[in-house]
Amino acid sequence: MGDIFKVFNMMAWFPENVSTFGAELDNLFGVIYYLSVVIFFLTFGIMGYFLIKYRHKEGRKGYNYHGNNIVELTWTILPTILFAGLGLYTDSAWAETKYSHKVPVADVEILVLGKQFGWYAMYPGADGKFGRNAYTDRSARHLMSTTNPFGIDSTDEAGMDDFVTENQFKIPVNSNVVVRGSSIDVLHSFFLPHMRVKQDVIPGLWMKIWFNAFKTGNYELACAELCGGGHYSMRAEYEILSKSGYDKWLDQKNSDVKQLRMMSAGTTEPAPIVEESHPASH
Amino acid sequence: MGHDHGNVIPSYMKVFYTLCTLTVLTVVAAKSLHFPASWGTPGDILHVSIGVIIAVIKVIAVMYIFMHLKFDHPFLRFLVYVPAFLFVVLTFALNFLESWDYIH
Amino acid sequence: MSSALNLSHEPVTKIPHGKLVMWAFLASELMFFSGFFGAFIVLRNANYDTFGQGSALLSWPLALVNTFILIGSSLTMAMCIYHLERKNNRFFQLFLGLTILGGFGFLIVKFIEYSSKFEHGLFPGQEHHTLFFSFYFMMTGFHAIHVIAGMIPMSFMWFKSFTKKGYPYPVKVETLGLYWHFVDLMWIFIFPALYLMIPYHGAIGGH
Amino acid sequence: MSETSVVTPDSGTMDVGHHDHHELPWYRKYLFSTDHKVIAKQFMIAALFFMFVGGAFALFIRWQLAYPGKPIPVIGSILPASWVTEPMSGVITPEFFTQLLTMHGSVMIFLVIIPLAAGMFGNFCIPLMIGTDDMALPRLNMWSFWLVPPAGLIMMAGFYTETGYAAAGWTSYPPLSALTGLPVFTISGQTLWLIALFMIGFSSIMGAVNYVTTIMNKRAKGMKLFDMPLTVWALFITAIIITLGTPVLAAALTMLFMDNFLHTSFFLPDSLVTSSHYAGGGQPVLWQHIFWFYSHPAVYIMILPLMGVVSDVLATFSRKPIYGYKAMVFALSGIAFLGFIVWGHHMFQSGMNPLLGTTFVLSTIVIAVPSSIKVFNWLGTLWRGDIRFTSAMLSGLAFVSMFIIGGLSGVFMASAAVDIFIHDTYFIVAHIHYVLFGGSLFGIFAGIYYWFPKMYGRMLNETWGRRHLFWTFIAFNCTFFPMHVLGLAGHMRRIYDPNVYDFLKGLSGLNEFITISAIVLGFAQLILVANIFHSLIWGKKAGRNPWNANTLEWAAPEHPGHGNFDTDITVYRGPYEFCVEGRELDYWPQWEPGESISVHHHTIAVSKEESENKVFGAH
Ligand code: HEA
Ligand code: HEA
Ligand code: CUA
Ligand SMILES: [Cu+2]
Repeated sequence: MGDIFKVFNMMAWFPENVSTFGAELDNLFGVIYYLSVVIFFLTFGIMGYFLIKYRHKEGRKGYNYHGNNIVELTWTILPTILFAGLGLYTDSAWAETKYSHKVPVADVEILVLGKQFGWYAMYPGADGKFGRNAYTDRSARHLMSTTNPFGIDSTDEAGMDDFVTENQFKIPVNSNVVVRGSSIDVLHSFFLPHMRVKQDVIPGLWMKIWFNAFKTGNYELACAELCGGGHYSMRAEYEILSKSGYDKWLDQKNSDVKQLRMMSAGTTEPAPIVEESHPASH
Repeated sequence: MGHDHGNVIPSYMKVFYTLCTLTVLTVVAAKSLHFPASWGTPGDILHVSIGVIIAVIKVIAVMYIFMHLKFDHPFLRFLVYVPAFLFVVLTFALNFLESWDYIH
Repeated sequence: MSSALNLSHEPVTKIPHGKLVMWAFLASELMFFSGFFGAFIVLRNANYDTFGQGSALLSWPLALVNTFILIGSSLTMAMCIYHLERKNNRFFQLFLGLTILGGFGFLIVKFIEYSSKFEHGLFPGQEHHTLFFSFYFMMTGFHAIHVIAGMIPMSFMWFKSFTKKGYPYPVKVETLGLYWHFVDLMWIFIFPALYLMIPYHGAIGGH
Repeated sequence: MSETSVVTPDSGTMDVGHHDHHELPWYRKYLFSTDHKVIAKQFMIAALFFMFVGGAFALFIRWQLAYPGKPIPVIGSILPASWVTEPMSGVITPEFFTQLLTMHGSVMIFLVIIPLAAGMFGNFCIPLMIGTDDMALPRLNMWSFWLVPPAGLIMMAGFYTETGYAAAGWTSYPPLSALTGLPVFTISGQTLWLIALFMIGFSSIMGAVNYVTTIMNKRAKGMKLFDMPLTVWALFITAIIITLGTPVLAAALTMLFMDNFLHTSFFLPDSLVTSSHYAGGGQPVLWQHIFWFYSHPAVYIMILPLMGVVSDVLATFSRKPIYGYKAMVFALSGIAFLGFIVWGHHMFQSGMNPLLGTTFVLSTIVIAVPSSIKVFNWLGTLWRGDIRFTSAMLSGLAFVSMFIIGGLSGVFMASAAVDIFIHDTYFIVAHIHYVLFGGSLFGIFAGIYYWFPKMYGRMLNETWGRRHLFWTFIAFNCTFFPMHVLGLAGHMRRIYDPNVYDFLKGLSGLNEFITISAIVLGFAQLILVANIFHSLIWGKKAGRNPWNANTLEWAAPEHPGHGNFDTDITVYRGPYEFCVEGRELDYWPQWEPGESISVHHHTIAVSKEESENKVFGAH
């Protein structure tokens, strides 16, 4: 029985929130939800009352009345104010999460690419700077290929330490993570349910996405835009680490990259994919 | 028919001459007015607006005289103004499309 | 039966049914081309240089000739309606004939234009196209289809006008005339949009 | 078409019109008829057929979501090999799943709801309700129907192509819909989808320009625009939306067709890594703008006619004038106008300029206002009525209540910030079905129950009607209400197997419940079908005006023939004069002579002299 009522307790169904602005978005949902509940009971109540009270009975006659302009005006203006207020009220959250000039200074910057069907993430490596690639330089776009999705120019020194992970990434807790997202084929949507983040990624453009997690743990990244038969399996994992854990992981990666570079010295290869997982392999 | 406005041939000819003149004018304007490349987008907008304004004048002439919009039922004007407005809305919004935020 | 009833009265707006349908249809056509123009404007601004290059490859003098042909045929169309309403069948035939001729002239010039583009390997789509030529062929192509679609009933009316009764339906000609003016009207936009309004500053790039 | 069966054997005497016409050959009478009523029935039958097809697709989808990896019962083993993972396994492939949901959406929207809402009601109601003999251009009208079945077949023919049906969703976002991976000039399911939609769009436009002209030009003597029933108003405004919106879709379809078939790149940017032979330069988001510029108005194309129908039904069965007739008309126009400037609310997360997002939030939220006006006026119509719970009325009430729920969920999404989480989740799917099934389809049921007597001269069985509505209403809510919850839990739409994700693991029970309800919902519709066929043959004969309604269609013979009316029609008053003071009957048809005055929003029947004195001033 309790389960049935749980269906109507909408707010209980949200996945856990780990994002700093997530609670605000959930609250906005709650505001509209409770407003809707009120309207629902109001309208349904009135309707039910009328239906019972004015149901056909011997001798009853309808009331010939064509309506009243003042009443009409009231129920035009009141909802207008209510709705417009609602729109403006929710707009600040929208601006905060999406307007590009509101994106905070990045503690961690990652490039993310969607592909059919998986995700790449690229980190700037030890120097904290990306080398020349399709993101930093538009003209490097022609370097993009299936083996070099980010279009990394392997002759650029700054890019030597950049590294790529596939279907997973890691971020530190309590830091502003700024993701630049794009795609190499069709539209995908970068959806972090627990982070209340969703943004379509479009081939040819680099979307600015940001979030800040306040809790460590393992979470999932999904694709929310139909992108072909494998759309459902376009899953990735991300781990939110403590600051020190993250630094440790980063150091580990950097030395891995160095090693890989040494081994393949001389050949001009794009950044190696140092870590991959196939959480959705089937 | 129904609405006979006497001899309309002179006004038809007037429209015809106007159209011819304006056509020549567009070509001359487009070919001679080269705003320096350094003007960038504003120069382009200026250039295009000249063409658009001339085209709109031509279209109004055709619609109102050749197509008798001037003399006909107001509903027909509704059928012209509304699409024209929607066209403006559509292109205006579309031009926000390539959001400068995301170009890189 | 309905002749005995008052159901089939004269149109309330006094506009004949066919003509009102045509106007509504033209409103619709206007939105159809709006879709193309909207897309064109956006993609032109995003690909300013390649559009400029493409436009520079077009032959604006030929298009200018076509503009005059269309304006002329619009005029003759208006004239032929005028004369049909006054039952001057001779003049009606003359001006309608001229209008049809204009349509043919337009298509011939278009044919010359297209074949020179094909010779240079400019097609819509496939490996070597540029977006500009996709637009060029799509917009002028749809326009040309409209021209052809207008010429078919026009020719029919023209031939009919040589029968004993002449062509007895001025309203139909007027309705077709609306359509024909609309075709002219679209060209008024297409001509500057494709041929003139994309100055090519060479490699410097306008933006 | 099975039209042959519908002419009731002994309605001949009532078919006044027939005798004065040449006897037409059967194919002119039933197949290529130019009679608007026959065309309306053709639309109905074709659309209800496609509703089965679309419903079947939906049940496939539901099975897969509730029991991923389990073979489909009964028909699983006979499915074509290209649909299933292994021959005879009965488990559908992910690729086929995307084709299913695409075809489900496309069929339901373009081959069911639009043909029913605009095609069927437009054709049936307009000439009858404005008191004229037929459409302005009957032949054009005929063609507007005859483009639809071939279009449906072309869409379905996708099955025979290499890639199967179109598979990019009913919204067909490029690049997915443009990159077929096939060489140029190869037909794929997507190509056929584009062609079919172009044809349907053209058919809509042909119908719409005809409606506009008919309503402007052919109203019965004495009928002013503000004497038209709301159904006609709604259809008029819908026709204008179609006229101005659909061609924009046609332009977009043309461009996508070229991308798909000729490999141009209107919607394909540079450096698509997996398909480098495209020249690029295009913009994927451009398609979304143009598509939604049509498709948002299109959702109102799908609901406005039904709002009109329900207004008429509510007024008739409450035996009351509609509350705020003019406000209703202005609300309809307001929705239509605003509908053209809110399309961006489908694109909040699409990468469109977020500033544009803010403006679209405001316009979208404003569009809820005219909808609210309509809802309140419907409630006002019930107030102090004399309410008869016929099947038509029950469907109408279901429409109002389900539209409220669907509309309220729209308000959530209208707020861009809230939409971040629920976009592309089942919350949207719930919204779609509350407005389209709970709204449009219940409105269509209302119209069918209401006008069936005029269409076929016989009454539908009320008991079975009630049973149908009861089961539909219950099963509908059990199917679609829990989808809100799925959405909140983050369940993405268009996914083949939710169990891939850990955060969706707990939802399989809900998914199962939804599927079972959906099956019940599907079977409940068979009651309607049975009722229709039963009533066609054994139904009670309907008189001319079985509901004691006011509008002009009820002046026509009980099964009107070609030409519709057997008497002169002159309109004396508005369509909703119920329970007028000073009259014996509780209704006062528009065509019945008589004088009245209006005092303080009431109508009072008076004698001629009194009305000429106009003591209180007429309205
Ligand atoms: C008949 C069809 C129909 C109708 C009428 C509507 C009506 C509305 N729709 Fe809906 N919509 C669809 C069909 C429809 N929609 C479809 C098919 C999609 C999905 C497309 C896809 O992606 O596949 C969609 C998607 C969709 C989205 C995109 C979501 C997303 O993808 O992220 C949005 C966002 O704003 C939206 C909003 C609205 C709003 C605000 C209304 C408003 O018009 C609703 C107004 C009604 C009310 C508000 C309720 C009644 C009012 C009251 C009871 C008054 C009292 C209230 C107060 C005083 C507050 N719709
Ligand atoms: C009017 C439109 C309409 C209708 C009626 C329905 C009806 C149903 N839809 Fe619909 N649905 C859409 C429009 C509609 N849908 C759209 C636009 C989408 C989005 C597509 C996309 O993502 O691209 C969608 C998507 C969609 C999804 C999401 C798919 C996904 O994203 O993965 C699901 C999943 O459960 C679903 C289920 C159902 C079910 C169970 C029904 C049931 O109600 C069906 C039950 C009905 C039947 C089984 C047949 C009933 C009919 C008859 C029996 C005929 C009666 C005959 C006579 C009266 C003669 N639909
Ligand atoms: Cu990528 Cu869905
Ligand atoms: Cu919408």
